[in-house]
Amino acid sequence: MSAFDFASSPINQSLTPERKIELYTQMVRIRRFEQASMKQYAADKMGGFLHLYIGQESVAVGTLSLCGEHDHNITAYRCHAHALASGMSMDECMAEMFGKQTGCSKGKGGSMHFFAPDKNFWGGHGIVAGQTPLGLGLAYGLKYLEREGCCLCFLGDGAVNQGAFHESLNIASLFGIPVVYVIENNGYSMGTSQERSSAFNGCLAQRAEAYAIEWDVVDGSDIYEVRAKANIAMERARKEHKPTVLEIDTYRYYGHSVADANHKVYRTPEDIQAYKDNHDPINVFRNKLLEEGVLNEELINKINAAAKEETAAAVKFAEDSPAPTIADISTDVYWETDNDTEASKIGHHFFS
Amino acid sequence: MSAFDFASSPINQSLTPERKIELYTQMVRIRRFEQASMKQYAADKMGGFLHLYIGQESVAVGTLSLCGEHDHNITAYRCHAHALASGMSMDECMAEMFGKQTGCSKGKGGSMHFFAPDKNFWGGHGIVAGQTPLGLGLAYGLKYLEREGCCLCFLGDGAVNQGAFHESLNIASLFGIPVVYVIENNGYSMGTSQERSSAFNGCLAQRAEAYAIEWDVVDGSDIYEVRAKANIAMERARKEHKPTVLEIDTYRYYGHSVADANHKVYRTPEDIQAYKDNHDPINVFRNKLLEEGVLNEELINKINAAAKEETAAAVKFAEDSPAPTIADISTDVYWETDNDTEASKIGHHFFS
Amino acid sequence: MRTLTYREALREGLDEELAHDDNVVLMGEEVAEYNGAYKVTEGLWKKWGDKRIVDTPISEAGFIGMGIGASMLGVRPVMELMFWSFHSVAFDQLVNNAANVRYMSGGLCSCPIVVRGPANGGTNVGATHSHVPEGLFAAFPGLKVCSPATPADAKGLIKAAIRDNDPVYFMENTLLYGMEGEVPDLEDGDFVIPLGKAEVKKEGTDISLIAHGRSVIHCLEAAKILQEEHGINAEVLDLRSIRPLDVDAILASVAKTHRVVLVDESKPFGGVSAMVSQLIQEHAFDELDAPIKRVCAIDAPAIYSKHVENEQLPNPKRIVEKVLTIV
Amino acid sequence: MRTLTYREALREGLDEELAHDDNVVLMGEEVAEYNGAYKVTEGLWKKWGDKRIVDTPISEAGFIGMGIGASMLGVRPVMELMFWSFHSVAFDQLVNNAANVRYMSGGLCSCPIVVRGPANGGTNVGATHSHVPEGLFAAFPGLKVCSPATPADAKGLIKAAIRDNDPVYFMENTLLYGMEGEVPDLEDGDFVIPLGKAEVKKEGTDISLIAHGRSVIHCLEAAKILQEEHGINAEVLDLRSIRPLDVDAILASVAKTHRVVLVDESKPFGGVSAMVSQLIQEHAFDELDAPIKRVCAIDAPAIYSKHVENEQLPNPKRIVEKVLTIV
Ligand SMILES: Cc1ncc(C[n+]2csc(CCOP(=O)(O)OP(=O)(O)O)c2C)c(N)n1
Ligand SMILES: Cc1ncc(C[n+]2csc(CCOP(=O)(O)OP(=O)(O)O)c2C)c(N)n1
Ligand SMILES: [Mg+2]
Ligand SMILES: [Mg+2]
Repeated sequence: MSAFDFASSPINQSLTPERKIELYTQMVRIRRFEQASMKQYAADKMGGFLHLYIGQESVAVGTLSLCGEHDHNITAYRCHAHALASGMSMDECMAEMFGKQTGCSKGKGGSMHFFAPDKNFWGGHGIVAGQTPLGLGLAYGLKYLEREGCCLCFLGDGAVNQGAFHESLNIASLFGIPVVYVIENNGYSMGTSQERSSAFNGCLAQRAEAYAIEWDVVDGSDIYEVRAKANIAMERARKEHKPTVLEIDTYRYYGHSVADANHKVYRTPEDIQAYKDNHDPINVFRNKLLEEGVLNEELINKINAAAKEETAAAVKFAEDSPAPTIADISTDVYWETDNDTEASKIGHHFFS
Repeated sequence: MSAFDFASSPINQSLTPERKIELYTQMVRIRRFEQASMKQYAADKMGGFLHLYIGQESVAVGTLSLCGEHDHNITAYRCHAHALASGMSMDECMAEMFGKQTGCSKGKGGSMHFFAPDKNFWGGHGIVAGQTPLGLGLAYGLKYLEREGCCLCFLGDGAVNQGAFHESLNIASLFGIPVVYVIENNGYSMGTSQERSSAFNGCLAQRAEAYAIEWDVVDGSDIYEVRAKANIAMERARKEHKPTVLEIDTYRYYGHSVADANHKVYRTPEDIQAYKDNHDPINVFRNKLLEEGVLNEELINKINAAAKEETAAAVKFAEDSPAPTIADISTDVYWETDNDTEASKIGHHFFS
Repeated sequence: MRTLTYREALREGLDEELAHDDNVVLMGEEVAEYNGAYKVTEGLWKKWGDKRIVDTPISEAGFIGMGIGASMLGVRPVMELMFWSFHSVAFDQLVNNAANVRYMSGGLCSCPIVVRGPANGGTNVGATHSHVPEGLFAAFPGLKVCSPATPADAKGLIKAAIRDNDPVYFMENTLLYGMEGEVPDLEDGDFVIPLGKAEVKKEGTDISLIAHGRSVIHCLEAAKILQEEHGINAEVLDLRSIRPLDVDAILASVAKTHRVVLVDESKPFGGVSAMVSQLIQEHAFDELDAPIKRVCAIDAPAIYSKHVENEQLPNPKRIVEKVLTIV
Repeated sequence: MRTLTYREALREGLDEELAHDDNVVLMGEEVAEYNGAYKVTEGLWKKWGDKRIVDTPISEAGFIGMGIGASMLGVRPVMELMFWSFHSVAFDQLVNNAANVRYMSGGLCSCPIVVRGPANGGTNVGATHSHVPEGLFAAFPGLKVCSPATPADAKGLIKAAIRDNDPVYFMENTLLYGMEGEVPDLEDGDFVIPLGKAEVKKEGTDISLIAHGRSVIHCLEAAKILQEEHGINAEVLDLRSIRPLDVDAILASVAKTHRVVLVDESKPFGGVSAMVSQLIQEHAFDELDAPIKRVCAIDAPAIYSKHVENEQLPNPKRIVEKVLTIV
């Protein structure tokens, strides 16, 4: 628990009770969505990987709750929460995992590749840290196009050891780019603990320091703290065109992906339970809101029930949606051919 | 000039007058060799690039003077000094630049790719920072093979912004690898000043800190300081299997390569002259040795004359050596085919 | 002979080479304590310990480059890429340092490294995780590439790869790891299959199906259908090794059948099959009774949806259809 | 018509597109204050200033990825790789993010980026600096690749590349930068050459020499020798664009001459020429009177020595010799 009460920071003080309930509801929706996904995965409704975010909800919801119309975000393969918190519907997300035409990416991307550029959400990326230069570029674009806004770029604690991230940090600082890198430190990259994957002094965010970038460490179980510290970073980006690296400590309850059979080997079930009992971000926030009198049991049950209903509807939507056809394999490769432009008619774009 | 007199550090105290003269001689030889190269390049005796080290001699000579039989080194394309200081002959180096069969790499590598594994010198590498994981690997190999020694891995101030270097730093610290990274900071990467290429706080070496790696900054014009500080790092590597990042401030007098027509544009001729006048590593050391009574004018002239003679002989050797044949193009691709092994006789290794 | 899975056979090969040479070290993400993302290295860390089986951070350029450097000094690293698809972040180390260091040093350095891992589509993991880069790497002189289709080949070739003194890029297949097949008994001695030797996996007279990796399995299924339903006797030639390449075996098969379908999981622009096609038409021009045809992936990034991914890839049905266009 | 160098023509094309669209931004190492390592961008920084012409650190993965991200938002970055050879350190951004982001997002993102720079051997800079990756990148669906051989093509194609809404990898040649050629006058209007259109650079009847980039120049020289010394009337087809590829023009030339030599600076395993060979033999099997032959680089990493590097590469002599084997 943080010594300082971040509920009192202005950005949290400014929250109406309705908005607080909204944040709580978001986290619950995300969790229910993922619990349903897990079930559907087990029922063989999806292929590939399923990386669950359960336990980390306050990070995506807290940071993205601060985004205005000019703020953008991008993340790695553990992207369901960012998608939903960016305003995507459960239907299009679930259908994507089912590999259906109605999925947000028409069944072409899957669980790791949700996208909604119209909601300023740029994916969903499978190569560890591959999104970090893209986030830099989105923020560079905002500055270039003279729009006031910033880009939140999420990455894992294991991802900090990819070179592309460091190249991005240097450029972000040198060029004055309004990007906020959020390291979601859940302690593990697959089965490897932070200690076994990263050399560090105190924390990972400190890697920012030698690039003259501001950094901070955040207790991710408290959504108020997440919002308070992210707000400072985002304002710095928007107003001063300066990047920040935030390291948000959090935890995932399940395996690296649902296929990770080892996740109770490299961590003990007791560790996981202890985290759930004491630091679960949904419980922590619920208790605060109960204390604050914003929530009550009835409301909590209603929110829960609504989320479950929405999730069930999404599963049905996904189930009932049509699968892509063989012809669909060949679209969305080139903008020019998709748009049937003059250019697309010259020369062979495709081979066999 | 450093406040502290590094001549008095034990590693320098232990130098005999003969050894000091040797170090001085090395620097003079390297400079004469490169001056001759420049002339031969202008006379169209070589192809490609020619990156001169003139002005930086104390770095290679100072650090490599500390190497014992188990210490290895590797560098980038600005590699002539490291090659000569590792004990390679002027003949094989000059012939390499002439693209001749007698070159150290048989005319296959050129100016950027001198190699002498038998002298623990592993090149000569053209891709910026591409050698930094290799240096890590050589040092890893030393530890794996249980040899006491370390690897010096040189890179430029511009090279610190390649991701591979950061990946290497993390692994070096995490695995306890006896590698010493030496950033030869000559202030520029091609025409870009350090300020325009790197975001930093104080210095570049500080990037080591967040990886829990020791670092230091060195005045490169004083070979005593180079030796004193490099010795600490190398002992740390050898004895404790711990990496270090050293940033050695230095200067190059000529362009990035001889083809760099702009080098008096991005730096003023006055700047260059001021450096030559006050910080030239050969002059600085010569003056110290004169003061110490180790050198005298006669000896200086003799050393100079010998270096020039050796250089001239190398040019003649290179000139007189045979060029590779067309058949030579196809050797040194595979160890197995070069050694005509059983394996090399199975299947086609080459195509046309 | 025993029956092992492809995974077990690989593991046995690795284990034997760890025993055979103290300088062999296995490295990669999750290969040690986690037992490997796909369990190829299961049990090896427990058996061989921290020195020989090494977990790395997610820094492919860093650790593969480290392996290359160590190999120059005499260590024999066997590096796992969790997916071969992650070659993209280590490309410079893979195609410049490993491939060129011998050449640029005039033969003074050598680089006895193996990089291995799964390289395939078909597991619904999307475009970035489904690259099949055999042709990509075989294009670089200095590199060797192989791609076994059966448990026995997996074992025999991994052992040859580790003993080879040049960089060998060893491409496995997640969809084959569980496949069973006969593998020679240990009593029968050291089982090594040389690089550069193709194998006729099924004799035939009417058409040559030439492939490598999982496509060989598809070809065998297609050959069965062709025989049973169309009376066509197809020969199936498994390249096994892409570079060195057994050009003689390819030409011999063509000389026998005079018709060829190449099957290649690669995208159709380029790939191993374009090169094999070029070799056949150049060196067996007069033997060909019909144009060489190919079955490749449908030309788009790998689709995620499990409802259609198998249709994007070569499969027995597509192979049979293609054969029927030229016989 | 005026005479411009290839370098000047490129620069004029860049300059026009900077004027044509405020979202066009040029980026790369030394492109601004230094005026470009090969002076392609000379004067543009002075004219357009810091916002439009941007020097970057030596961080190809970082800045190319940045360009890709910015392009998704509507910026139109034209990124210089000082050498295309440095693609190796940015490979993931180039082949995963740029090539796949449209597909993986089901068409929601697009990536109108141009990456340009010299991609050639022949300048004695050794193996790591002499890659010719046209075929490498054309293999990835989602990418476009072109490679102009003349000043006019350089100007016309760079303008088309910048206006294209897909990622275009534009491969120039250091040895052509100084070459002069006619370029349409400014008064004659906007000069854009569409991607995907090959050009017959010399009509002929006896054999088709098919090439791109500097190899086209070699083919023209070879054609002259063939005519003068051997009475052979060769046609020279310049592909110009590799993907999209003008397959119709290739087949039309083959239908006319019935004999083909493909010239490709690439290493022989794969390359553009292996693909063109495959296309010809598949679609013009009955037109061929002789096997398709290729002239590629001699199969080894690029040698440094200026005494032999030109022999390693395709050159008019090697082309003539190859032609004589099949006519
Ligand atoms: C370049 C690359 N290497 C390896 C992988 C395989 N991989 C996917 S996720 C992962 C672990 C990442 O851990 P972390 O960054 O901490 O993120 P988390 O999964 O904890 O959210 C690995 C090794 C990959 N996708 N890309
Ligand atoms: C990956 C890569 N990008 C770009 C280049 C071109 N290049 C060669 S040297 C150089 C400047 C390097 O500067 P620095 O690291 O400071 O070393 P210095 O030349 O000063 O010794 C550049 C941009 C390259 N060789 N490799
Ligand atoms: Mg993690
Ligand atoms: Mg420098």
